[in-house]
Amino acid sequence: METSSLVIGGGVAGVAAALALADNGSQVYLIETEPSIGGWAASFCCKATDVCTKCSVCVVPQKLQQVAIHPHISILTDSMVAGLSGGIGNFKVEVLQKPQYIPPERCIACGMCAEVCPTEPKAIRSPSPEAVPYSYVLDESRCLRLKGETCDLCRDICPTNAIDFNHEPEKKELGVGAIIVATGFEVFDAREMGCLGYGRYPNVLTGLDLERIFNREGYLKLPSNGKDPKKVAFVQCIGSRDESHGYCSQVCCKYAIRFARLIKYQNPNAEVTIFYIDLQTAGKGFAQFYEECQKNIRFVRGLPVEVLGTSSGELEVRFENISEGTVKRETFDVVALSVGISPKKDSWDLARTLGINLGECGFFDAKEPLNSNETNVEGIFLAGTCQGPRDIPDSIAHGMAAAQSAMEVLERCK
Amino acid sequence: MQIRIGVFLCDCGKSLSNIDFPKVSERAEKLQDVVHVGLHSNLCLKEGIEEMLSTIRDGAIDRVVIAACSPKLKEDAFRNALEEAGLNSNFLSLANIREQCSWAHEGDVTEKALELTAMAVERARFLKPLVKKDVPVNKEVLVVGGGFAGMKVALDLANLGLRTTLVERGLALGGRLEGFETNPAVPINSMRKAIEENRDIEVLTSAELTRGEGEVGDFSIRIKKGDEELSRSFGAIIFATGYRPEISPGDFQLRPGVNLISQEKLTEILKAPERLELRPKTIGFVLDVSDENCRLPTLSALNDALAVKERLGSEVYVFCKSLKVDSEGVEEVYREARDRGVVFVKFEERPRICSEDGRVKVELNDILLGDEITVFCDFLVAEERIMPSEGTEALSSILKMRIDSRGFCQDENVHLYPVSCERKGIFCVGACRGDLDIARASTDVASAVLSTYELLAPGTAIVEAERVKVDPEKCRVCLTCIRVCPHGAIRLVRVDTEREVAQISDLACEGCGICAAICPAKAIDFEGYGDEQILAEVQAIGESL
Amino acid sequence: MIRGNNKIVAFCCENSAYLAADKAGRMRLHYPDNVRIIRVPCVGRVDLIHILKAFEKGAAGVLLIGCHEGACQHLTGNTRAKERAAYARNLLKEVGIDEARLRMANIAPDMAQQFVREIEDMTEKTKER
Amino acid sequence: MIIAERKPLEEIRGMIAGYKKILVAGCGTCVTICWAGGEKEVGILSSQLRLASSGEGTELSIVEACIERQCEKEMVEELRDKVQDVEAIVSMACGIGVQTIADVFEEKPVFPALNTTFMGMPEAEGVWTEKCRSCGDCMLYWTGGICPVVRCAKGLLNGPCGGTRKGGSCEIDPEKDCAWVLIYRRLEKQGRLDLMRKYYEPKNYRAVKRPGKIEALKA
Repeated sequence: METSSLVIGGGVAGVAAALALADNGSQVYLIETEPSIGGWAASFCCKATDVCTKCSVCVVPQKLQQVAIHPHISILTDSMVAGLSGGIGNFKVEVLQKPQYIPPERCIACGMCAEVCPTEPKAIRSPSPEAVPYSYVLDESRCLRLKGETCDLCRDICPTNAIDFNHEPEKKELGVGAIIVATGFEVFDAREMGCLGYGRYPNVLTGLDLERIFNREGYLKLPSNGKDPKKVAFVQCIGSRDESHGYCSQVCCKYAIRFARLIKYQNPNAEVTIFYIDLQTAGKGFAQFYEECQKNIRFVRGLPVEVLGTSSGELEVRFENISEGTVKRETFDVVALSVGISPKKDSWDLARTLGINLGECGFFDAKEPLNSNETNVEGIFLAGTCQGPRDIPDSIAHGMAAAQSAMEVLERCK
Repeated sequence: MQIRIGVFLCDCGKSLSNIDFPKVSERAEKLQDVVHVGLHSNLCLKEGIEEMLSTIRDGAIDRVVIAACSPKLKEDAFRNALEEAGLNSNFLSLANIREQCSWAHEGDVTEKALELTAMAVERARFLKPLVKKDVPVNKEVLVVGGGFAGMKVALDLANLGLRTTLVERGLALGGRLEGFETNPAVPINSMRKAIEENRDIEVLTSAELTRGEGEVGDFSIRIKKGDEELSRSFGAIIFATGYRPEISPGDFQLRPGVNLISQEKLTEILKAPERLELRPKTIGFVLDVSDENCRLPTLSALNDALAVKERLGSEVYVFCKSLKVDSEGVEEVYREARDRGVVFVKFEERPRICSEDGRVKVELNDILLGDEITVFCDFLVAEERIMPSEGTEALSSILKMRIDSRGFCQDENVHLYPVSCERKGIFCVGACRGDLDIARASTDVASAVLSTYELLAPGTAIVEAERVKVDPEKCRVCLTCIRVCPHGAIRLVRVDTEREVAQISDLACEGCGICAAICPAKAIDFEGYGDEQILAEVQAIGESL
Repeated sequence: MIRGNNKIVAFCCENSAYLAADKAGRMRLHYPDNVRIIRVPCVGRVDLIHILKAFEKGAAGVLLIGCHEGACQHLTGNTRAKERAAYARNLLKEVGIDEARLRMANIAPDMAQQFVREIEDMTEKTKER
Repeated sequence: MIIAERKPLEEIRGMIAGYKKILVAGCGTCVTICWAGGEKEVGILSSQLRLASSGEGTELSIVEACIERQCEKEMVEELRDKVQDVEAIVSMACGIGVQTIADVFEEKPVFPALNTTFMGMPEAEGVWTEKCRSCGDCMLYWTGGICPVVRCAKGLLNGPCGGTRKGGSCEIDPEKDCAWVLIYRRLEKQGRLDLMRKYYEPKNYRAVKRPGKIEALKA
């Protein structure tokens, strides 16, 4: 019987689960399809004004670092589950890892390879500042050498001789007692709602764009001309609570209100409006925060139906103000679409490999509502947003809860 | 004894070109107590560490200074390496010459790199060894509150082999959920039975906590049960004290009674509808009046609305401002309710509610219609505000833990979420920490159970002994540190049978150093961040070398 | 006479500001190189004497940088530091040192830009000395 | 416990003007506990003095020390070696400590760095309030353990002045509770309200001959 465990997905929930298991003495394999762990939350931004607004983003880097140095956790990046056999207490998992041309354990992130890379854009990418592991990544599709040309510039300059073009995809078989699925979510693609102009107008942004802008730049400037925003609109429930998404994404109202507050804090003269259906303001301390926000943020019940660019570069928003029973047009200079949490498109593949069920909305199905970690397969558990929408603290809690279920299995196996 | 400091410079694969390493190396050799300066290119790799280790051994080096990348990356690996070389892992001082020097500035930064190295060297001269030691922890767990969450904690812990004492203030286990229309359904009865049969769970009903002392691994608790007062020791405490529903009369111009009923009362009616004299034609639910903590009431109102439709066949209205659908499955229930004919009426301004001809008259501006409407209901089910359980404040002051601005357990701080509180070994689960639905409460329970298990199951915990330490000779017993420690890790302890002085629990201490900064007698030393170590760094700044 | 060394001493909480500084480096956001970062486990660890000694050594400015209020892992560390900074400013005023040379700032781990701005700001303010 | 607070820096600098080498001596008992003159405060004052004099370009070297109690001659003796090297002493003790040092080291000028303010107790973190005026004629047994001499702004012995504000605060300082309201409530709790009717003679402030002196029996 195996006492080690497998966590699929290195987002917040997966990381929380891996840490909890490893701290309890289990040897954990944490596999991640991307070159670095952290998932979406690692690229999010702190939304504090002069005080913390409890977005929980700052708890992520610490957890990632703990995972990175934990003696009981092996991180396999660029990897995916290719097959499964065996059963509870004795799973055999086949893991496929993309070629590690630059193995993270050999890369010291000096960056000399990227400097000499002759392609444009570079075939070697520097890691994002919060990447764990912090190592350079080779893009197969751009690398001259991998395209068959002769170029050894990066390999020759690498001071640790880390780069090896002969790396092949690697198949690994892991024996584990329990499996935690924490593959996370996909952000709803706002292009699907063409009438709102995302992708067409530079100043129509999504919540995710805002996260990245604030994370990188620290301040919001108009993407079109770099000026301070004067009139900002947030549109809620983009990709939530509609025909094809029969659920509330749970995070958008909160992040929108926090962003609204942050923009107002940085630009006291900016006018900020939030368009909504039902505002979700439950949660520890949030009601008071919302009350504060009502003082200088306008809340309008009713969702815009159309966003059009004006000749002066502003955005005309047509919306119905339900509370007033009127249809209006108003111009804004930024429209932020509060995109929601969607199930991963490739969930089906993993579901088939592992033999677990998908629910109606496309998230993995929990066996019983009171234990949303359990799947129809014994020994395989769900953590985080792959099971349904959750914010960061709820994802961490769910990850720990999955770890607890897995721990029970491992204890029985002992 | 002479200190022998070894300085290891890493140029990160010769990539840090704005630092003149030979110059740094040459000048670092002149620093006090430095006996070796080595220039490396890959200290973070295995071979780099090997190289360093042999130098440490050959040169009889006893303090190691590494000037390289951010300590956040390799500090742990370096500490392990030190141990491998037979040195105490605390004999390490790092200078961040990559992220915070070479990469952060344009132009030549040799001077800064040198100064950062000198700061680390100065600090290294004051390092003292830290000894790891095992401290025993008590494996018994105290669970406060015998509702769903408390019962589940006890059962799950017992499953993992930890013994618990379950203290419930009421006469029996079960809490608030008993008999409620819940979705998902909670098997309270079978849980109760399982607890009765479990020999690892001791149940104390009609019992309350009266005193609590000590820290994680060793809490001493007094429990009053009837006239008896029991003294017990526990390694960890889990709060599952639930919530208190409150109908705020100010929200309605009605007196609770015939027409304005609580959800509890509705549950009773739904259980035995045949007892009703008259089938109510119309039942209304009013929600979201208080604008906060509305998840639980929304969930139960939706479930109740469906049950009313099914069992009484009445017309059902739900009056609300913003329906709180941000919990799992609520949107589905909401849709189902609408499909079954439950009418949702949304308002911006509070409905006006009064009695008329023995019925409840609800007048409000329906924002969808954009018009005033009047609905007569036979019953109006009031929104219950979710409030902290009675005695939460008293309980938290017994255990010296903070409550949040609304009076719930657990302070509002993201680092505590989901279930921790600022004191190690105390956890808060379920509705005692806010407006949590059953699914969230159940997740809470699992995370608290695992954290407790991790803490207590081994029976001992490894700590770095006396990392933060009160010098008993210098302690003036002013109690300042005890009052300011955010983690409740300091208490008075009798030394040499005579004098009481402050002592820091190695296990409960989280290493913030707040006590060391505030001690008026400078009696607290914080190894690694001690006064002399911080001041040594300050002293090295601006020294021309 | 204490020789001015024109340095800015930044006491940085290792859970937030220190990470922001690392991130600034990784993003190659170049800022003035006269800053000397001293890592502390919580900005509440910084004592008055640490601040005063930095000025005795001739520092041009001292920064205490911690987490935002309400986000301190030790709950009160940053608010204590804020009060302490205010008190220290009084002590500095007494000895004729411009109070603006000591400041408390709140920075989250991802706020590299704001970190750089703090450093630039302090450098600018202390230039005219 | 004796409560003190530090004098403004300027006053202290005025006292030591002209001296080039001084000793700053802290006391490890009462004034440490009230954050006025312990080891930490010695460091702060010394640092401030150095900063101030270097700012002016004057020379000043400081020896720092902190002993257990400055009110004991034997303990003050510990400072002798350090005192020999300095021209003047700044004492960060209460008035008693300052005088003890002055007595022991008669040849050196001693300057007080603190104002000794009252006898009191910590009310909250960093807050101390006066609780006793050492009148030498304690009447706490009649007043429910609350001293009207100190805690009534007017020092009234026979009930409130009549100016008590709504809510029970003092007419002179609305931040403070009326001592007699406190006494009433305390006695009420104890079922001893009859004591409120007791008449107190005008207080004999000469119960202790000043300066006070007590000669305990030498057992």
